Amino acid sequence: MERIGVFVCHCGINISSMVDVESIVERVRELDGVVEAKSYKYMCSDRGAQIIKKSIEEKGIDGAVIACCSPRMHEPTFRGVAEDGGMNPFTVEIANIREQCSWAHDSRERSTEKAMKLVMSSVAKARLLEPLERGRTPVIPNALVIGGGIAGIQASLDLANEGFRVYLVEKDPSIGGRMAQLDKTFPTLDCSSCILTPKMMEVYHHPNIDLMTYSEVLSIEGSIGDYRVKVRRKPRYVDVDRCTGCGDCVTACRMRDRIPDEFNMGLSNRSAIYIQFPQAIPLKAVMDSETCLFHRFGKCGDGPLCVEACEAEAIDFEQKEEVAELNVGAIVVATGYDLLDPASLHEYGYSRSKNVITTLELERLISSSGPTKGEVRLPSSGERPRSVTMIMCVGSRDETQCSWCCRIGCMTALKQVILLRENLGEEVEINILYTDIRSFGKGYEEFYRNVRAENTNFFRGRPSEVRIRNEDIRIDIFDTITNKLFEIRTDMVVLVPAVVPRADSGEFARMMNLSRSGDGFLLEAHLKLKPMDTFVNGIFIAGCCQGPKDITDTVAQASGAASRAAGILSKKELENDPLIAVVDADLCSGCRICISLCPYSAIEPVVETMAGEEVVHAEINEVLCQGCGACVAACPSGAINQMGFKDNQILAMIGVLNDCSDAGGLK
Amino acid sequence: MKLALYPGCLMPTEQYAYEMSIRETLPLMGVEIVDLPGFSCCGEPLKSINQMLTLHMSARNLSIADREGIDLLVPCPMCHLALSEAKNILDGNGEMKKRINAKLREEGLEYIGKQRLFHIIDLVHDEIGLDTIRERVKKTLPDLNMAAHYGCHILRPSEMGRPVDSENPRKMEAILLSLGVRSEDYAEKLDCCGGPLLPNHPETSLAKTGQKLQAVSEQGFDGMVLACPWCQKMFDSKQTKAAESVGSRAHVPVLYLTQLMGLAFGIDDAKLGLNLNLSPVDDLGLKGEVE
Amino acid sequence: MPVTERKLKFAFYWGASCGGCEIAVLDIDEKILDVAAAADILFWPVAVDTKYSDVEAMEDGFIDVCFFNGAIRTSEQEELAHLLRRKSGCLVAFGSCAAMGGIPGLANLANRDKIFETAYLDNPSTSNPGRTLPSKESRVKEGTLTLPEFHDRVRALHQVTDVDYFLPGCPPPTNLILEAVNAVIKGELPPKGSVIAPEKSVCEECRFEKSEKMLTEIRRIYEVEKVEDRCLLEQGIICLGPATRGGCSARCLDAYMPCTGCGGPTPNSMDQGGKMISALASILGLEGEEALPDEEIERLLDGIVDPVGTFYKYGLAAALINRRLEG
Amino acid sequence: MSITDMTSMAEAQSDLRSEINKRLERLILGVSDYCYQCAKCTSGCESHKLLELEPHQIVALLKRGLIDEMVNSEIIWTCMSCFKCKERCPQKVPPVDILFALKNLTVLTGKQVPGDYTQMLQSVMSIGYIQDRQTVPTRSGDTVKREDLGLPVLSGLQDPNGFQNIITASAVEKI
Repeated sequence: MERIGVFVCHCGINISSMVDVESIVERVRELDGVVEAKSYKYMCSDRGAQIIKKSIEEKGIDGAVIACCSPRMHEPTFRGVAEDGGMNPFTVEIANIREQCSWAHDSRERSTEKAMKLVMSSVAKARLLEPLERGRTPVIPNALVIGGGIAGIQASLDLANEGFRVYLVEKDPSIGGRMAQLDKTFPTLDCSSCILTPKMMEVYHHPNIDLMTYSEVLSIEGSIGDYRVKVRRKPRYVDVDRCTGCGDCVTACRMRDRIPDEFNMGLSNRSAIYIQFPQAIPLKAVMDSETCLFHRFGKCGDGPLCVEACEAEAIDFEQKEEVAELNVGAIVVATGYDLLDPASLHEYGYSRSKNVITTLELERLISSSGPTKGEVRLPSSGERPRSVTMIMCVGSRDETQCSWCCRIGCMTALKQVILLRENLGEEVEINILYTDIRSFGKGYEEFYRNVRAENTNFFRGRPSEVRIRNEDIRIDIFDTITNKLFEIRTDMVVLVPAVVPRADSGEFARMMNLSRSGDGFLLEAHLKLKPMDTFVNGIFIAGCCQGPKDITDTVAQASGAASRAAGILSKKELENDPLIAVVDADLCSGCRICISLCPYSAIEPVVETMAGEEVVHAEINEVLCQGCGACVAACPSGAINQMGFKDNQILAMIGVLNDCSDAGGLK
Repeated sequence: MKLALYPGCLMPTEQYAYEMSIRETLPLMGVEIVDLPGFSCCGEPLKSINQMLTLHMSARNLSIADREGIDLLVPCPMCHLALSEAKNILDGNGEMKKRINAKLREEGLEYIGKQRLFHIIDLVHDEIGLDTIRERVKKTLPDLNMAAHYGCHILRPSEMGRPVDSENPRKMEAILLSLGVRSEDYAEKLDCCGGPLLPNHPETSLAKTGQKLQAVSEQGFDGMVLACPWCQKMFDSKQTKAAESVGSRAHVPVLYLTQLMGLAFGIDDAKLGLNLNLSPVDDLGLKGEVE
Repeated sequence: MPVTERKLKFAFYWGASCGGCEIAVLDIDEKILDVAAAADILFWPVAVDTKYSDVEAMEDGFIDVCFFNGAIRTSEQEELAHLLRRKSGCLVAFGSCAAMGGIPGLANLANRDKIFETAYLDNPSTSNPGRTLPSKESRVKEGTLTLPEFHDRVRALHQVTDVDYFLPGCPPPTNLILEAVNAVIKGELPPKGSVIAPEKSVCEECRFEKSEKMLTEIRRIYEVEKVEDRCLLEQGIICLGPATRGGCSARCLDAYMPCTGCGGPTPNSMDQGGKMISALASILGLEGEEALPDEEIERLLDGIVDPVGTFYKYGLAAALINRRLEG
Repeated sequence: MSITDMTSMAEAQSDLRSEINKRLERLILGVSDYCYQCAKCTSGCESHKLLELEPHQIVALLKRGLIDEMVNSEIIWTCMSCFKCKERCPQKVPPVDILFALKNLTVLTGKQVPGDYTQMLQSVMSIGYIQDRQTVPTRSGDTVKREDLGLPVLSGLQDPNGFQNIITASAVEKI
């Protein structure tokens, strides 16, 4: 660019206290190509924008250097200002003199010197910047929601109610997720299915929702506005149009009560053909081909009893797996969480006694649809426990397991105290061994207070181990409140396990091109400011796949993610960022190094006929390219350029910073 | 397989049965034992006095193995811990390695860190293999349910890699099973023998031993199997006193894993030092005929 | 007078080089006769007995084209570079050594003292009990003998004087030589500073099939039992083809030998070796890289034997980082 | 500014505290500061029931810098070094190693070392082992010596004097 304006921001005193802003303005004014240099207290304010626009109008500047904070913060702001003023927004260059200067140093003199160099190097780059144009892509107004727990249900309903077509993909035979396994919810003690089932029904009957249960996302291609998704629909071996959900096949099955029931955490058994739970949506039977005798051995007695029992003639052994292809503009990921397998803390006895269970198992025992029809009984003997001891933070806040807090354990345990009392009567002894009680949500502390009033023994401390001798369970616990070591003899131990990412979350994230944080949960674009966004445009996250949270927060985040997705779907077309990689076909010889490297599958080899000969060169899809630069760095012949970061532009900056302009070498 | 036997202090000066049974059984399983000159205490018993001294002592013993370029068999868990810890520190901290090597040089030694360390349990379970054990068994032992006791220092701290799983060790049980001996789980399996308190709290130390003996006795085990000379000293040599100190009349046969292996291999009990066990090992009815 | 209307005047010179470039000139076979018809050769130490003083006597710019091969290692070579620059209208850096330092440039991994020590003292086949080293001046009874000074560093021709055209290759392929000579004869020269070779890389001319580039291992050519007819890089053999300017018809690859990079960097590449290292780092262990333990990464990298010799076989003297600094 | 323990009027010894922490780091053992007082260590402490050792309290006192209180106490000598506290600590804090550090500190400050440690140290200095070969009883009432059992001769130190000098230097050295 030939007419450059330099605008230096004081950022209140954030910059000006450590950088002599005026001396920078004076110095850059003398640089080649600089026709304007100004400073202002808050360049990002409306007044600051007016200063820039005035320079565009009066001085005819065609390039701008803004010396201010990090480009992550205000680059879009200043590009917008430039565009408003009639300048190409991509000839704006940010010099970060706040995070990289004033905040980082304590010598005003040297900080100024560094800021000066950074601004001058940005001017050198600005001289070589090129005006860029944004491309446009049409938006497919459909959404995909992955996961049919409460987060996925909420997001689907929100989007469907906005008028968008929603595909809800759930891997289990029914939607409902973890919440469907719960008996009651804290702090209101609402019956979980009473508040969840109506929403499940709404999903089922919503004209805008295509519910795809027993299905999994196989692959994803495309980008924001236009994703192409393949979904594997596993065969149910039951014709869902005919099945009435009567359950006759379930009772008839020869494998009845012989297969551990996943929904009941293995505390009861089911048939090979089964309905996941009484409130399942869709209320249709599903056949598990791995345990079905007919599937395994080609015969089942004289003939499959399910077929005989089904009046609707819905059993269909011939069903095949199908792959559905969807085209959507935005995606909400709500794949939920797993609980840590407490066997990894062997000292707590989970793998040594049936009477050591987890909170989720207790939830099933308490639930009226559970294995004991809502009667809490010892798994070993079926007797009523007289004493229940809950151990909190099992694997949570533990550097050897999960360093994070599970955020639901304390409240779950407190809630279960109430449910246990309801179930087992006032005389049951309940001990809670806790590290800290975290009751941070609305109404939670009040709930905790109520539980304290109940006759519950709170021990502040962690046991080192659970000692098991046959039916006899003993726990030594040092209580830091009384400063005494207690021995607890108890019938049942309930472990409150850590909340962990889904076992397949790594594989899933790779398939979706999503990043994960160190803990393995899906990574949000910004923890505070973009908690529902991911680093892939058009894919949003909701619920526990992003990190542990309770139902309240999950529903809020799901609605947020739906709203973020709706923001995209409601547009006719999207503008693409032009700061992407571009192949110079005249220099590319088709070596293909870039192709497998691209994390967004944006590069493809293209065959062209030149002078009668077929030549291959790489081509980058400008919609898919996210401008990460992986191919630019890898291209051994320098045929790929990153717009806005071309070699000559960067070298000009280095030249100024180094006071050396000779890049050397053979050209 | 050739291994240098690192004897430690207790085994060669009083726990003779352990050494005898090791020297008898290992060659039968294809392990050649080499005796190197110059070994000393591993330093662990003096860790309370000065940890630098412990580190130096461990390093000097390791460097003797380095000089010979041979791996070490360390039958004492306490020594195994000290040597493992020293390796861990010296391999991870270059400055400390220099400092220690400056000391070792005065004796003409240098710590390099090439040697691997084996305890009896991982040697037998992982290197020799249970198939070999089953092949060597010559004698059917009586139907016994023996409580396995590993000894703290072979279990913990697990972070530097110990021969067995710190919370759910199963290797000794697996070895016993291949000798035809059952070993049920018990809640006190990972508990300490009390031995380390012997120097300054002898009575408490014995009480600790007594408690565990009582627990084993109450749960109907036929006896205990050990792989630690310190634990053997507590549970076997001091059994009567230990039991008395907690008012128990525990009467628990205690023997080394290597002794039991030797008996199953058909080795004469005198060669295994069985008469040095002071606990009532005769009750086990082990001295049957070789098939 | 336009050059085409009179007989041209050519000069050839060799600096620090192996002599292969001289042979390459002769390799244009009978076409040398066309050259001889079109041009007089005024100076060619390997073939024509012209003295330096004869060249010095020429007026500036008298020679039309000088083909200068070899790098600059000694004061004599440097002096001649300056002299021939002055006397020639057009100076061509001929061959990889003149263009980018070439194999002699690898000597920049050491300095003069180290080189002398190795060559004259430490070499096992050298017997030098007097520990005599070459010196600039030696007194003998007849008088003083002088040797050119041996510089501490090898440089490419353009690092010493202004160069008009580059003709890389070790040696330059005959078709490119002819192209250059013809361009001179016809007066159809490209802009000054051009490299007389195609813009695309060797891959463009390589006949091997290319598909996915995800290396799990690096192998040297002798470690591969049977080299297949597909991209050598994909077979784990380091081939500098993608980072090297073509024009050679990928002849090495035709013979199942990987490209070692004599064509120099491609037009938009600043540093040939750096580009190749970056490319290799991008595709090596690509699948599951984040889960690889450090030792495995070390092992993968250990597959690259002699990295400088691999990535900067010809280009070290002219590279961004072009010599070892003592210290 | 100061923080004082009003029962003993002791003030935080932050220098000693950081020295102990540095030592823990140097031995790649861990950092005491992460302790959040869950007392899992004390719940499982083998010495607690018998001798009232409270490892979590030791860590807390160290964090407060009340080192003298521990150095002057018999309690630090009650650890059985079973390593359960370190093994099971959810924050990878090693109370057992802190206890070793405190005991070392006690010895360095010249305080009386309890029990048989001195005797063991002397034995190591002179013969390399914590004790010399013992005569042991048999179940049948006899006594035997190592030599009677067909075991090879126990090789001693190659240069006892040299060994003694080197070891003595180490025995008084700080980490």
